[in-house]
Amino acid sequence: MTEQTKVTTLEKVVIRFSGDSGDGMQLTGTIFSNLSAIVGNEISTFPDYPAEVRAPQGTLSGVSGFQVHLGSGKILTPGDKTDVLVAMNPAALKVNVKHLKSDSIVIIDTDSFQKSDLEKALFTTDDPFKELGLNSVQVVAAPISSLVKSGLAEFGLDNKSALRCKNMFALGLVCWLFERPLEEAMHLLQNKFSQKPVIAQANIKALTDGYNYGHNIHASVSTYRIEGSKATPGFYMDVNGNRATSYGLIAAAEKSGLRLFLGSYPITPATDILHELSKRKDLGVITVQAEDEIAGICSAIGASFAGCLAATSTSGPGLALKSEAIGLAVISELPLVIIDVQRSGPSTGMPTKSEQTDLMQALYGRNGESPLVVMAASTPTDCFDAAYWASKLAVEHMTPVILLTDAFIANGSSAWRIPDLEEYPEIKPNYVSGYQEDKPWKPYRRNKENLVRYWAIPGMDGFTHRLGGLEKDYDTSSISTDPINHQKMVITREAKIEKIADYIPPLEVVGDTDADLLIVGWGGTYGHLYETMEIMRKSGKKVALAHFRFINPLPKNTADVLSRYKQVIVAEHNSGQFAHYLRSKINGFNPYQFNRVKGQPFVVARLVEEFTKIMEG
Amino acid sequence: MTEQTKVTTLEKVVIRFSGDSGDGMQLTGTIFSNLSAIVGNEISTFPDYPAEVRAPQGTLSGVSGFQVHLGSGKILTPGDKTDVLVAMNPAALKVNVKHLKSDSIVIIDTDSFQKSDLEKALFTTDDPFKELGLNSVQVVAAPISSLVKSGLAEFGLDNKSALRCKNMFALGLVCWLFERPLEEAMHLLQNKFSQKPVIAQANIKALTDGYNYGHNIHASVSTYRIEGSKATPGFYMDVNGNRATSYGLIAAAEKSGLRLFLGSYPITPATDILHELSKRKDLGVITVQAEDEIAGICSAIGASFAGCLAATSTSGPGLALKSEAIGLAVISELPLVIIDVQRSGPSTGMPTKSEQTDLMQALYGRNGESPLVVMAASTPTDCFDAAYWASKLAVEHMTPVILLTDAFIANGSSAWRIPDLEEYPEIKPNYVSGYQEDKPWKPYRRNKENLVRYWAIPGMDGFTHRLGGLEKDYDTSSISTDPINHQKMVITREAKIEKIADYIPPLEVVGDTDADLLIVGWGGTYGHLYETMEIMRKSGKKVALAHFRFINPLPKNTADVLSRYKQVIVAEHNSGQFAHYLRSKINGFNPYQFNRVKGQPFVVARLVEEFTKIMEG
Amino acid sequence: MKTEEISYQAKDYKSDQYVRWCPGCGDHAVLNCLHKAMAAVGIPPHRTAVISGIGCSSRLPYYMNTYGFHTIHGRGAAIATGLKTARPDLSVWLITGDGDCLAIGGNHFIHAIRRNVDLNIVLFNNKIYGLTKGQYSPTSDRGFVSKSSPYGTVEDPFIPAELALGARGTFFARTLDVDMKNTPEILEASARHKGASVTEILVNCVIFNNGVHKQITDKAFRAERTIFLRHGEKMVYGTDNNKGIVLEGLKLKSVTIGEGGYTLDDILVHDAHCEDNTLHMMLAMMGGDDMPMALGVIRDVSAPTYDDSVHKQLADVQAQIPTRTLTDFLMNGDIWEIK
Amino acid sequence: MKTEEISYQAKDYKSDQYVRWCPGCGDHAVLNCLHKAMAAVGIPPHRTAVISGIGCSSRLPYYMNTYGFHTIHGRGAAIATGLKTARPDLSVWLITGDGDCLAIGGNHFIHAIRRNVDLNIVLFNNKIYGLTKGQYSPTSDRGFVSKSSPYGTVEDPFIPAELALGARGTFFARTLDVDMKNTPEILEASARHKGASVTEILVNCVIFNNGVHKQITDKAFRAERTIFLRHGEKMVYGTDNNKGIVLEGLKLKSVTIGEGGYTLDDILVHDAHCEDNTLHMMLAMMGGDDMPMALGVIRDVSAPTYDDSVHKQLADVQAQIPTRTLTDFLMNGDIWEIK
Ligand SMILES: Cc1ncc(C[n+]2csc(CCOP(=O)(O)OP(=O)(O)O)c2C)c(N)n1
Ligand SMILES: Cc1ncc(C[n+]2csc(CCOP(=O)(O)OP(=O)(O)O)c2C)c(N)n1
Ligand code: SF4
Ligand code: SF4
Ligand SMILES: [Mg+2]
Ligand SMILES: [Mg+2]
Repeated sequence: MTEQTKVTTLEKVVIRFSGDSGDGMQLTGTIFSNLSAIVGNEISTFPDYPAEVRAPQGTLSGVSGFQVHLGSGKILTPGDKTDVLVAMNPAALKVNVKHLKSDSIVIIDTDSFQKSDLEKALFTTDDPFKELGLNSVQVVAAPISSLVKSGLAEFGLDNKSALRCKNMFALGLVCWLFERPLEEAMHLLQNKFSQKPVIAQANIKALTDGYNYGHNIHASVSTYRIEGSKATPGFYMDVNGNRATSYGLIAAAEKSGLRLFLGSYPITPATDILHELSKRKDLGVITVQAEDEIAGICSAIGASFAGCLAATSTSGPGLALKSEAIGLAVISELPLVIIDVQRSGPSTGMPTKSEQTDLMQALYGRNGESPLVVMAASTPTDCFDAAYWASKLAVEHMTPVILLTDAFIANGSSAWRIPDLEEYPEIKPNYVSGYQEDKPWKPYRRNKENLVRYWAIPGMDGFTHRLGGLEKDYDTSSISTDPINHQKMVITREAKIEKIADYIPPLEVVGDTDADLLIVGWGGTYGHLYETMEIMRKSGKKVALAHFRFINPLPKNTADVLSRYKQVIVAEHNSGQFAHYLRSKINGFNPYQFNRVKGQPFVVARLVEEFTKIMEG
Repeated sequence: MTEQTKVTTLEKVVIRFSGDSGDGMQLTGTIFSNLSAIVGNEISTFPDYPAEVRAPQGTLSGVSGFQVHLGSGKILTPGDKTDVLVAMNPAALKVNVKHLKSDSIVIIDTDSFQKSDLEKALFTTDDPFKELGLNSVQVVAAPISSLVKSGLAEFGLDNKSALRCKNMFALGLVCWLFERPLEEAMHLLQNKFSQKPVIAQANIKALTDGYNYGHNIHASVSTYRIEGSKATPGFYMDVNGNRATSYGLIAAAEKSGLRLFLGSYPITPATDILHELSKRKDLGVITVQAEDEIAGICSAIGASFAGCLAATSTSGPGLALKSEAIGLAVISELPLVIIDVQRSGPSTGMPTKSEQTDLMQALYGRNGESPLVVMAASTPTDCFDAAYWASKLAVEHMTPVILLTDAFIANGSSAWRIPDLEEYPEIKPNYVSGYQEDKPWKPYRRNKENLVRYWAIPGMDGFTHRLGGLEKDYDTSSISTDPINHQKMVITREAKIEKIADYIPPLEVVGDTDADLLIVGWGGTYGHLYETMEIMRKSGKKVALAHFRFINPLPKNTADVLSRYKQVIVAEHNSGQFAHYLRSKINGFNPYQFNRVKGQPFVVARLVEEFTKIMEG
Repeated sequence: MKTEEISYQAKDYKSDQYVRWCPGCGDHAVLNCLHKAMAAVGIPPHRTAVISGIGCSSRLPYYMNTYGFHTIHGRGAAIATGLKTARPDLSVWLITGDGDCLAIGGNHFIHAIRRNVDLNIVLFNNKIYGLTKGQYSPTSDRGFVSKSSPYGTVEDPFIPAELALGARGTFFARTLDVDMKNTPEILEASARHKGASVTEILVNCVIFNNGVHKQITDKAFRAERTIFLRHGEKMVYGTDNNKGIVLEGLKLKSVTIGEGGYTLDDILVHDAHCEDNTLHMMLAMMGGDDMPMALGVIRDVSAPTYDDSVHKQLADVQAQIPTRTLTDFLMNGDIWEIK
Repeated sequence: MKTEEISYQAKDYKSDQYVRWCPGCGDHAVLNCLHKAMAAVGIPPHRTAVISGIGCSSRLPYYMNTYGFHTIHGRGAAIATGLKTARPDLSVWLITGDGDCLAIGGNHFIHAIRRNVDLNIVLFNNKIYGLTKGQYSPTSDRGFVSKSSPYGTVEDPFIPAELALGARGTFFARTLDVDMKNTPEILEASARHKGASVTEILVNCVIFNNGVHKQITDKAFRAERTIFLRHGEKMVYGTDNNKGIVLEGLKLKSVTIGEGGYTLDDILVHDAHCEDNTLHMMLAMMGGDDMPMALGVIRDVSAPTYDDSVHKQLADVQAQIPTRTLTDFLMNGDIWEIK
């Protein structure tokens, strides 16, 4: 009876924890992914919670989920479909049908699958599995609520508090299923509830009970073993994109010797950057929660003028509001990092869902000819490097930089190797102290090489000057309405940004060098596109991937690279904005477009199918 | 002595009135152009005033000019260079050197060309003409100030008031030069100063004195005769683009049976639309001068929801501020006309100068996929038709429409034949009363043909409903976060706009049907491009012009038309935004680009030269 | 507008949409009170428009069976201004939260008040950004710890009444989510006021700021810590109704009637209609340890409304100038004929 | 900041740019007063930053030999907030017009005041949009005819003092462009005030609103129609200095000393430092036919500034937590090692 039926060794597996908003699924998932990372798996996670703060209990709209993809190889996405689903109630089961593999394991709390529960989830029969057509899934049905209640009797908790530990019982079951040692989980729980030792103990008890329950029952399911991967040695942590972005900014501030200043206004899904940086007063970070997005960016522009590494974080509607002020940063040539965590639009749209629909806005959403740098981060952990690079370009080239991330990578997480900052490139602000041109200094006189003006900061004696939104004379830096000067300044501002192409890495292509198909992507779709490529290659196709971090300016070898392949597919979470941009930049470039605007990550299997169809004509 | 030396008959002539900001040059120019239009000439005018309200007197930055182009044939631009310059002071002379034809007539007030005047204009010698290298111009030097003072002695005006009539003396001189009858001018002055009869009389006296002075002196210049044109019979008035835009909106309101509502915030060069419509309370127009641009558009959105023909007017920086709210109008599918009178950017830029640099912003300056209609007006009088069309599309297709004009056509004027509104197409709001689809009405249920939703207006019983910025279900119109629904709504909103191509006229090409070169333009450059084409054709080249009014959606035959020509030049006042857009829309389209970003109108002679060079390889 | 024959009930203003606020959220109660108030005012649902910005509270229009518009964050006041100015015949409500109204929407709020647009503004003040899951708002107290102020805020809050009166407000009322008895009556008064009326409702955000108003709202303290003001009535309060407000110099003071020589005669009588707002401001600012917080209609004075004035001006001009069509107008201008 | 050895003169704050305001514009005088005030305060030009929005008045930074930033319309307060919060060591001035500050910039203005950011805000109130050539502004009187209100406006103006105090202002002063004697001293006081100080200057726009303030500024009436308030001094005014302000109930009244039984003893003494703003508000609102308009420093109370508090909090946290580098911080988190 205590023997397990079988053990299967897997390369990767997808687990989804799903329940009511109040069921603590986010915590459960986070602990499980941490446990897995600690034993050396690669992980990628994605939380999927309802738009409402608390949707009505037990209903479909109240379901909150957390998906973990783990494996011994490269794990780049949270996975299309789940091998294991924990469904704490019928609503969770129903909502996740579309995420289930046909033979997956479904763990349910039978105590929460009673008539009233089924009704709340709009089931009309009393067999939810049959009703949903789930014939081949393997169900592990445990009376979790009652087991937890009885198991915790000794703690003297009230009913509600006891039931709050249900999620840990479920976690215990899953830990058994994947042979995860409980010690680390206990440790994490002890830390989490360090202020409340009884609660900590109760949670640990439920966890252990769950584990033992799995161990003891005649479960006809196999357990799984996923070997640790051969990850680079080092210290690791679990990080989501918003936190990685915050850390990237802090790192850049440290390396440049500047104080980090964030001016921001809360907006989903960007707010966590403000939250994270507000906490980092120990590291000297100043955050201003402004009265609106305009004040958010404007306070940052003021801080940039003051000599800080200035940033502002927002999402699409907020970026729209910042448009006018971005133009001011462009013409006054001040460094500024603008982070847009893209979400589903237009207008308020679907605020908790992810999309890549702000690219055009980032490139062109301003009056006049006002060029700036546009970048995009590709994975949760890549947000660190992208934010670092964005800061570096802003400060060294005296320009605003828009960094695009999205809800998917901002909330998704992976294990992240804590970087050695020594290995990161230097960041050297273009201070006026380095001015060495022939003519005496004026605020808009430039470095001949890269056309960057010099940064004089209030307090520096001998460099008082006036900036402003009016056009300035190329030479004297005074206000000018001279037509020829204006043309020259327009061209110079553009050329300054174009020159940045000399300072960024070339576009890299991964996959088959003699590929028949080049997949082109940018931003948060990297993991899905990479996996797609790998699967297609395994099936014998010759495929490569070119994924863009730098969008304006484009890497210098872009046209070269893109023209090397017979077939090119540009795949995006929008109606074709990057494809459109590339077509306008590269004469004769005419790729296939793969566009989805659903507010959801790509599904790798669909991509493989569609791309294969295209390849096969 | 009273004989004139010679009379030359001309087809067209360019006259520029130029003086200090306080010299009344705008009034002088306007009266002269009206006089010319009344005798049947075609006219095109352009005011060119300083950015400062009152720049220091006599200085270069204080020069205010008004250029009039008149002729018996088609006059489409205010002209490149002047045949006649009135320079009321040395600064005016200096500033306008670049606008002078080598043999032009220059009328100066010698009393204002004294040493101190020359110094203020930064002349270093006492011969300004020599200093400027003006060797072949014909100078008519009159002591205008003293003649005016003595001529007005009888009126008992103070010195300052008397000297205010200088401009009328100059006008009199020009009227003599062009054989303009004075009666109409007198009439206009009497109207203008109807509250101040003494001033009216003094002005008329100065005017007559100037005329007689010209008549009496031994001026070695010829006078000119410009025959009236064969304009379509009808009633005419002088109108600038901003006024024509205002009238176009009023006309559309009348034809649609809607009340016109303008929500706006003052900004150069768009403010005159607010001014004009504020005056039209007799016609029932409501204007709200809002607290900012956001409130301007939002009040208009409120008025649109209320059932008005709602509009908002602004310039580039204001359009940037409106970005977020435009997205709301897109997703709630409410009719709205957004007028952007483009000016020179980025940021505050050169606020009184003209450019076409907001095209990309108009097309893409919003978060999410948020398509709308983008149009552009081509001449001052065309603003009427363009505003009418914009209103028609907005109301009939339930969509925001951005109408781009620019400082050049907004302030420039032409003679305009008062239209017969009977001849304009009907405007039929898509009221819910016309709902005839199968399913019961819901706010987002659509007309199957053109995908337009139906307009239910507060107060209508039986149609209460809720709109909003959140994504809605295609069918039920309730809030939805369903991925497939979102994709469907994104596609539907796009398709609705694309369908408008069925309702607009095809792209017209003028010029040679077998042209070797197609010039492509949009918006306010029409006159210059047309003249360029005509001059090139006269020189034996085969040239045609395709000028766009509808930019999104493009006319259905666009790709067809553009692919018919060997050489295509897209000419714009920006760094190539329309060319970029066309390239992204039309596979393989790869035109020449002619781009100038100087804040100034094109110079036809330059265009001819450059385009010819391109044609000749 | 002509009076309606039909009379309406609360349920007529209720939509069929599921109400998605958290169980226990104070907004539920306000929604019910609003349905009642609208029924009491009696303007039919189809002549009523409910506008909102973005926030938990701003979801309210979906729950109304009126015309409704859930717009964008902070801009409700501007949209409502356009709507009401275009259509003074409609009854226009503006639903807004402390973030929506006083952070991003601050400018439109004060301008709507200054212009005295005839809007019924209902300000749901839970001193937190609910929808974005718990950041401090412009009404959060100094030192308030939230997700975006982990070490406490370092700024003082706006007092909505103070700001509204500073913007020349003609109507200000305050009430509590839990006071379902008085809230409908107050909302009704706000609707009957011609001009911009601001009703601040202290609401509880059970998730992110639970109990923020409990010093006031708890049954145990409410009688002692609040005073309900009614025009024309003495300012008395307290469990035993034996406390009252007196004016001494330029200060208000709470006294016990019958103690320290104070009699009922010394107690101030509330005059909500007094043009001068000095006393209203003082009353609205009461609170803290020594003074009760004022509830009810604190100020309600009449002044020309913007929407009315706009239409009066239209009528005046039209009475002067007979032109009604564009063609007529143009033909009366500076024109000439070419034959 | 350490005190400077060098002392500065007005000319040290003057730039070499040609001043482009219209001849006769009131802004010229204010510019000169500002140069003087800065010299009196003595913070060197390179430690001074002058921020502005857009408008005629907002051109001012170009005329200063300090660090300067002519930004975008209405956003000066937000930009200055960022600047000062980042760098409390700088002396930061905000130059703004009635349109810039109270129309488009209204929200940033009230929030800067609420937060009490240590900015010296100089509000040039000419009751018109000058730069855009003559539209009414939020301070234009009801009925004002302008290019955008050809039949007169139908809205009441903001009173800047009322709005600033409604937003919890700690400093408010008022002066006249023509009062070149007192203006430097008032601007100096505004600079010495720690926190957001608002100085409203009534300026003349000679082109589009000529004489708008002449009922106050004309030498002939000034003594009778204005009262200059100085902390600690009696509120007396008048050509013969024989008029004064008394408080009767909740109303201020102008009396003639020696008439109607009023003696100098009855006249109020100005207390600009009184925490409670009731009397300040009443004083700031004086004007019209019966009462003189108050000039000078009306309110000047101390309260924690935002910029200071932000940096104090940084220091406090750093005193608690020793981590100073990102790596240290990360290594102290939830990490694990892979070998
Ligand atoms: C332009 C924009 N900025 C920010 C947001 C994010 N946002 C939504 S609601 C909200 C604050 C809501 O607070 P409040 O108005 O007090 O409403 P509550 O949820 O507390 O009822 C914010 C910041 C947004 N939707 N749009
Ligand atoms: C975003 C934006 N909107 C509008 C304008 C146009 N504009 C410039 S200054 C101004 C008003 C200026 O008024 P005020 O602040 O009172 O300054 P004044 O010129 O009277 O000194 C306006 C509306 C602008 N420059 N930018
Ligand atoms: S989060 Fe707070 S304000 Fe929002 S619905 Fe829940 S309880 Fe109400
Ligand atoms: S327009 Fe008015 S405010 Fe502007 S500079 Fe001239 S006088 Fe001064
Ligand atoms: Mg709130
Ligand atoms: Mg002004």
